[in-house]
Amino acid sequence: MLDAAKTDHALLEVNNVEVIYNHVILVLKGVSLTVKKGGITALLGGNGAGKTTTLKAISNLLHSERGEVTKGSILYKGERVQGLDPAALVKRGVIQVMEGRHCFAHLTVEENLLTGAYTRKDGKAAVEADLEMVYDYFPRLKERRKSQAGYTSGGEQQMCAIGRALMSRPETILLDEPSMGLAPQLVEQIFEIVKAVNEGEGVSFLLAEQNTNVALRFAHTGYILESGRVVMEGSAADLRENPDVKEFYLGMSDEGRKSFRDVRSYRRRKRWLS
Amino acid sequence: QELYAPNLAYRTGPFAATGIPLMNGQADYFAMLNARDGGVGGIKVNAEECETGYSTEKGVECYEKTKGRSIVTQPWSTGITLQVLPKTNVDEIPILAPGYGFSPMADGKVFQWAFNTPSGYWDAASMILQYLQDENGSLDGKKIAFLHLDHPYGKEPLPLLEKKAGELNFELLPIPVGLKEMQNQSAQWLQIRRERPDYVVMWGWGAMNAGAITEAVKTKYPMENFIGVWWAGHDADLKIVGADGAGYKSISWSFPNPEAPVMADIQKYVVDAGLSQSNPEEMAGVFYGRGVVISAILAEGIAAAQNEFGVAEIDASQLRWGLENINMTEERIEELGLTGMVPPFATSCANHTGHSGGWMLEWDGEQFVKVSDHMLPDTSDYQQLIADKAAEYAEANAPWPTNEDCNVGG
Amino acid sequence: MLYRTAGQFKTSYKADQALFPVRQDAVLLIAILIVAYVIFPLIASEFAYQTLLIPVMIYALAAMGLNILTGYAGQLSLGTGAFMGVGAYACYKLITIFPWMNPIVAILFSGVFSAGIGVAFGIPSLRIKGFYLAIATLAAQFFLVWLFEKWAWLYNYNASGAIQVPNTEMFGIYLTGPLASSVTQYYLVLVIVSFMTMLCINLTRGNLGRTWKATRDMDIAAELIGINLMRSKLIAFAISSYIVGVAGALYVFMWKGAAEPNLFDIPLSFQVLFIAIIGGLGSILGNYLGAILIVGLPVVLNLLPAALGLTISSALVEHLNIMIVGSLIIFFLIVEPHGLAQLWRLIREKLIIWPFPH
Amino acid sequence: MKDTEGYITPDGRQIGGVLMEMKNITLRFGGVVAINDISFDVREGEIRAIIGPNGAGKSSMLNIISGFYTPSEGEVFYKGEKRPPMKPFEVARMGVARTFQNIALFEGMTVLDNVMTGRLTHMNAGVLSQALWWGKARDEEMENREVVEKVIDFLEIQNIRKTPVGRLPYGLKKRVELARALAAEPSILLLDEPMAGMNVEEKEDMSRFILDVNDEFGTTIALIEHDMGVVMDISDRVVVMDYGKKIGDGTPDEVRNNQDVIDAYLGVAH
Amino acid sequence: MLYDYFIAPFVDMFAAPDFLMQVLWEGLVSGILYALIALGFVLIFRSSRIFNFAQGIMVVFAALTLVGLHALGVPAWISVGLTLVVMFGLAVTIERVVLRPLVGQPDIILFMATIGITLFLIGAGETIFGGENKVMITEELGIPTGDYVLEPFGGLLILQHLDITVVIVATLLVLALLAFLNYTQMGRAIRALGDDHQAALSVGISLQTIWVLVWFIAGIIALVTGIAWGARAGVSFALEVIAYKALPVLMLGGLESITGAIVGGLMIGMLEKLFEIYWGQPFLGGNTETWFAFVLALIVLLFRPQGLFGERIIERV
Ligand SMILES: Nc1ncnc2c1ncn2[C@@H]1O[C@H](COP(=O)(O)OP(=O)(O)OP(=O)(O)O)[C@@H](O)[C@H]1O
Ligand SMILES: Nc1ncnc2c1ncn2[C@@H]1O[C@H](COP(=O)(O)OP(=O)(O)OP(=O)(O)O)[C@@H](O)[C@H]1O
Ligand SMILES: [Mg+2]
Ligand SMILES: [Mg+2]
Repeated sequence: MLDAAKTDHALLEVNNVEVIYNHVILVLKGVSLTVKKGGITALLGGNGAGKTTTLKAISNLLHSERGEVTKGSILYKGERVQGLDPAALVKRGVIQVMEGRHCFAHLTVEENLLTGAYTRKDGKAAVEADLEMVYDYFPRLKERRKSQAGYTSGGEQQMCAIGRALMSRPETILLDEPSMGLAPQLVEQIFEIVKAVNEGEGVSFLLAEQNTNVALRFAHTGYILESGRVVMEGSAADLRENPDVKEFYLGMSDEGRKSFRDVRSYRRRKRWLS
Repeated sequence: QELYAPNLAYRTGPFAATGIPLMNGQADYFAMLNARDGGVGGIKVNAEECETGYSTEKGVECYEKTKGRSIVTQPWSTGITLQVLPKTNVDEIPILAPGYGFSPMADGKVFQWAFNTPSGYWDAASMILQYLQDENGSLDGKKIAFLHLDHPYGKEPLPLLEKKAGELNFELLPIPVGLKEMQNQSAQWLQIRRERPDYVVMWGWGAMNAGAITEAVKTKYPMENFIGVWWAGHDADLKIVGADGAGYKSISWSFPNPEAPVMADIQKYVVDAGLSQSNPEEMAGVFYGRGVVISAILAEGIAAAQNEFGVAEIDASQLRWGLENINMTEERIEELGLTGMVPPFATSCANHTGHSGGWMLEWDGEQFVKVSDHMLPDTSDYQQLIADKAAEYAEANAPWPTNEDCNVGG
Repeated sequence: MLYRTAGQFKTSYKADQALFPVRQDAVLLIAILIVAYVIFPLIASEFAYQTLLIPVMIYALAAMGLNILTGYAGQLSLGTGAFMGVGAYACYKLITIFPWMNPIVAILFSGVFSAGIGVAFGIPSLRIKGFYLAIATLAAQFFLVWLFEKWAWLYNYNASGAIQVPNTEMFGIYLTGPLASSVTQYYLVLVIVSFMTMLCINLTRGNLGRTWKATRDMDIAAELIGINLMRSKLIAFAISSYIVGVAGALYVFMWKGAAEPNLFDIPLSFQVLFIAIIGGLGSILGNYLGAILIVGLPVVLNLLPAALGLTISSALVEHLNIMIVGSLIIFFLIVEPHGLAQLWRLIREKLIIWPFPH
Repeated sequence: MKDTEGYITPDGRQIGGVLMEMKNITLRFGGVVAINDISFDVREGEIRAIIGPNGAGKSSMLNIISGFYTPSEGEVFYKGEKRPPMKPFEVARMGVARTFQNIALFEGMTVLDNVMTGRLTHMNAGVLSQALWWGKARDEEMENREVVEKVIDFLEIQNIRKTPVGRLPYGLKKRVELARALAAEPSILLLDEPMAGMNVEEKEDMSRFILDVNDEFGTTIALIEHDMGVVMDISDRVVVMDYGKKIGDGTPDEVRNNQDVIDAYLGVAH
Repeated sequence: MLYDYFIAPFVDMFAAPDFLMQVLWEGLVSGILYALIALGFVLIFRSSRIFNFAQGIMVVFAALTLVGLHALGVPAWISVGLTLVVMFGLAVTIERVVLRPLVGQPDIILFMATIGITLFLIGAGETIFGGENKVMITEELGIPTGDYVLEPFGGLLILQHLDITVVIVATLLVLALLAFLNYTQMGRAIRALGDDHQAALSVGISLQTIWVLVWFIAGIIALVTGIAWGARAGVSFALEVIAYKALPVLMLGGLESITGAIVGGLMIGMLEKLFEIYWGQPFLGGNTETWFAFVLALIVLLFRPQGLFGERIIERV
């Protein structure tokens, strides 16, 4: 477990971004954050806080959902990347794993993985090698390589989506809720993979997670988002120790973890001072 | 001050190919009159076009839009004609549908406001049968395929053909071509090949004609046994097959005569003035010439009315009188400079068609030439049919006003 | 401010489910009804009746029928034209076979025939979905138009092969046929269309409406929560075809006066589909907005050159028209893929929060 | 084979007899055996969890219960009777309601309408009455609206009542889905990963709802969930599946300590 | 009675085998021509789930451009080249103006947009080229125009050189497309795009490039189709209606399948001809070709809802 980012060099900067859906629904109300090179940055927050929207704003995928960035700027390596074609962003090394899997249902698992290598120009052999690497990470995928992705289980699809992103040899991965729907063992395993890729290959991560517990264990820095605003930021270690975070995101009060059966008669009351 | 004689033209849509030369001929004739004589009887004719694209819906819209001021409506499609026919009774505007429309319109007593001068489809069918009879002596035992557009227009001559088939003892084989199959008639021509008819008579329009002619060439059907109605005699359709089409015939009540004085005037007052949308090749064709003739008939009706009523600015009902009293004698045709372009005919209150008769034209590989003298239809064959169908129509649309003042035959 | 909803509290579910829970909407509707029932008949010209008012109503009704099927129940249909044809031919046969029959009754009854045929062609929808289903409706489209052409009994063996609306009267006033006046026909259409609109609004906001929308949005889930898909789809086909059939009968009897088979061919289906989509799928209001746009646009475009004093040949005007209509369709789809109705909803939302932007 | 004796949970609730029994269920897709000869039962009033690694066949099992898949072999007993082959909607009408792993809400409708669809099985006014908004249809609409409003209150989604569900964030959608299922007043409620994509606070809320439903309405619940904290805390009995086979069945404590389960799924003991 | 309907037609077939062969050959050729139009549809559908109604008008547009350029005095083959440039321009424009702003919209909206494109192209085409029927420059392009007259079973069988050429060209085109889709990276990307465009975007597949490419290929196919049809019946806007024929072909074969387009085209071409000749004309008043294909497709779909070769519709919860 790392406690500090490897470098202080800012790779991705999001400055005061505002996003509006459908011309009327204001979702992000000025979000700023920084992803450091070689670091794992966690983006935490409850349902509807705007995590997914933030990631999509960065990767320019808002367009087809009738959302648009109306204010602020997004810089990657010091360059403005707003308005770029998502494909252009992938060429620059930023790839997103979307929430809710989004596998190509009619392609086989293997074909899905291969599409990840679409922008790569380094030859078949390298791609084959990476394919093996992904299969090493996710042996279950190897078993199901010939099945159409649409017929695999939820968890298998999640693995497939992450594997597909890895296939593009990115510099930065935007991971949206990687742990959703995965068995606990696998959650652990996926974060181990994130860590391995981060340390071994120097890939930076921005990950949106609900599973705060794991996320803060693996991340270097974290941001907490509440209804479209960043309400807290800091190193993962600091956040972990913060009493509010402990209470609301880790589900721990002073006496340790509460049983889900006991919370029935007890409701946490939010009291962010933002 | 002008006479508003709008034309519900179709220069667009699937039938544009045939519409354009006709419309050009029509427009150019009036442009010529306006330039040369200052119109008809000293008053300019405004022959504005309203585009229908051959669609009935648009046609009706055009009718509604123009009917306020117009002295005539030229619907230019059987569909539109049928649609506006009852309305003209109420609005009292004459329909001029030269060579098309509903054949019983000949009965001026019932169809007071409709004119299919100078010839109707039953005239065409009658002349074609006569021609074939003359060629063979008798049609007894012959087989005639009737290739037609599967549309009210295509079915128009069927009642007469069926009647004649019984009388002359030939076998009639109707072969419909769907509107969507116009360009793809191999099934129909396979049927023709199987049935081996002695003649193929065609009631085609638009892209159907070109399709049929190419298909006939492909299946090696003898062209000289292939005869079309006047709407299936467009030069451009035959040019696709060129010399292979030689022998193909088309009955027609009009003929292009580049030497006719009227053509020289058009050249001088319209083409040279840059007012024409046409081109020399098109102007030499059958359809352009027919357009000219149609406008000339309308102008004749206007002139007749002006003479009768002694006013230049006639109204719609006066024009109706004019159209009922056209007398296109040989002399008048010469006078108008239409030499050889239209046969003589006369209309009357009871006879809204005129039954001008026409010529059999034949494609010689490069152009249409006349291969017959002036033929006349045997109207006695279908006088009764006309009366019956007209009465039937009036009954179905009761109350339908009729013009009891007309004397049949008068 | 104009559209302030604040302060309009509902104290019962009944009030909350009233037709127009927001007061301004009700006021607007009443204004529109007054215009339609009183003002238009006072000022409209014959041309306005024939090219705008009557067709807008009839097309809106046809689009509403289609919208029930496609917009609410999610079953794409490209056969509207043919179903309108069934309504028109049924009405023609009813009136010619039973000349004593009241034309209004005949018109309303003719929808039953198209409903029956609609259900028959709807049966494949139980297995076939999406664009593939379009084939079933296209089969209906082409087969029925062919039948109108071939089955001479349908047009009473007319030489012309077309049907001609006879003159019929009620209380001494001509309702159909060339002798009927436009005002009469306008009122008839208006009353029938308003009534049907009310039925449609009720159906779509009630239980059946929810069933349809569920079927449309996710049919598997719908079935898993207890919706009988077969019933839901077939009812949608029946009701939709009924409305479309009535629209078809009105189309011929109250407007066209005569019809040949290819009048009901695929361009008519597309026209109605355009109206439904540009207006907004899954919206009742949209049908009217779409009809006004799609019917009105060419009329306006046609009048435009003359109004501007330009002399453009009519063919060119027509070409430009087609191009402009095509471009505008694309334009509207881009501006608001959910149609004019959605655009109106957005404007309304903006008005509600006005003067604040969000 | 109806057994009526139940048992009493540690927190003192009386669990009734067998409500639903799966007997030797096998499910194949072409060559893939998704479920291999599994039997288990669900008792009246209990909260039954199904857990297992990804691809174990949990969702497929739920799909069999709700009639979406027909088992290749084996039978389903409901209320002691063998269930004949049925269409999913017929199963739903027998009182089985469910939520979905990949949210399956009706995106084009508002929250209220979505929840109202849950009441469909309870409404039967005729088309005419609906078209005229008169008589039975209108009364029915009001009555059911009241039931739905209760559910909405219960799940605390009043403020989004009129929002189209397409605009809601993931977590809230899950809650709306639960509302839709509850509105049907089912006798058995199937939940497929109801807490995926939620943070602790929201999971707590969700747990509360599930427990309350179970308590207040006595609804039997079968749920699939990957969060072991939740599963172990709220469920009465747990079935563990692994690649189509059943490897454990018992109370949370028994399962937690079952070596097979630890190896296949839990990794470390919780 | 029953004999007439069910036995006599077959007796007819065997009585005149040469005629039967001619019927089948004509069916085969029109089938191939339908399939050519369907191919354009399939390609676009595969890459974007857009049901491209404009394919029919693109055929007309391409043919008119070719003939129009030649009429201006441009040599035949250079006209072909220039026409391809025009089709490329069209593809770029459509992508820019129509598709890009409509990314991610429901299928039916995109379908409507292609009808919008159709209208626009009809208007533009008629303004530029006029509505007259034009003669395809068949000879100038060096396409053979004669025929072979064979005499099988002592009968007569006429095979047009033109038709034979069309069959060969279409076959080559199909093989090339199949190879492109199944064996290239781009082909996989096209299929991925059809499944989930958001995900495709997220892995760096450029919608813009692929769409332009695909629409351009559809344009090339349109040109080939236009030449083939134009050589048979002249070039005019009436050609547009044959696009409707491609719809049942697509449905029957499966919307995503190249093979399906071909098999569907041939099946429909031959069966509709057989039906029309042996049943339609004798018993049903003829002209059954207007609906036969649709009804056939419908029947097949009842058994295979995704068409013969279409992708299985994945239904999961
Ligand atoms: N297409 C859309 N149209 C309108 N509103 C939207 C749209 N997508 C998202 N929103 C709104 O934006 C807000 C933020 O959503 P977002 O998906 O970014 O949240 P999130 O933090 O990722 O939540 P979750 O943890 O549930 O995934 C939500 O309130 C949602 O209702
Ligand atoms: N319709 C189907 N066709 C083919 N294979 C299927 C189908 N449905 C499920 N499967 C396969 O059956 C297996 C079990 O799937 P299921 O969805 O039940 O898993 P699960 O236990 O719910 O997993 P997860 O926790 O990841 O959701 C998987 O391997 C899946 O690929
Ligand atoms: Mg999210
Ligand atoms: Mg699952």
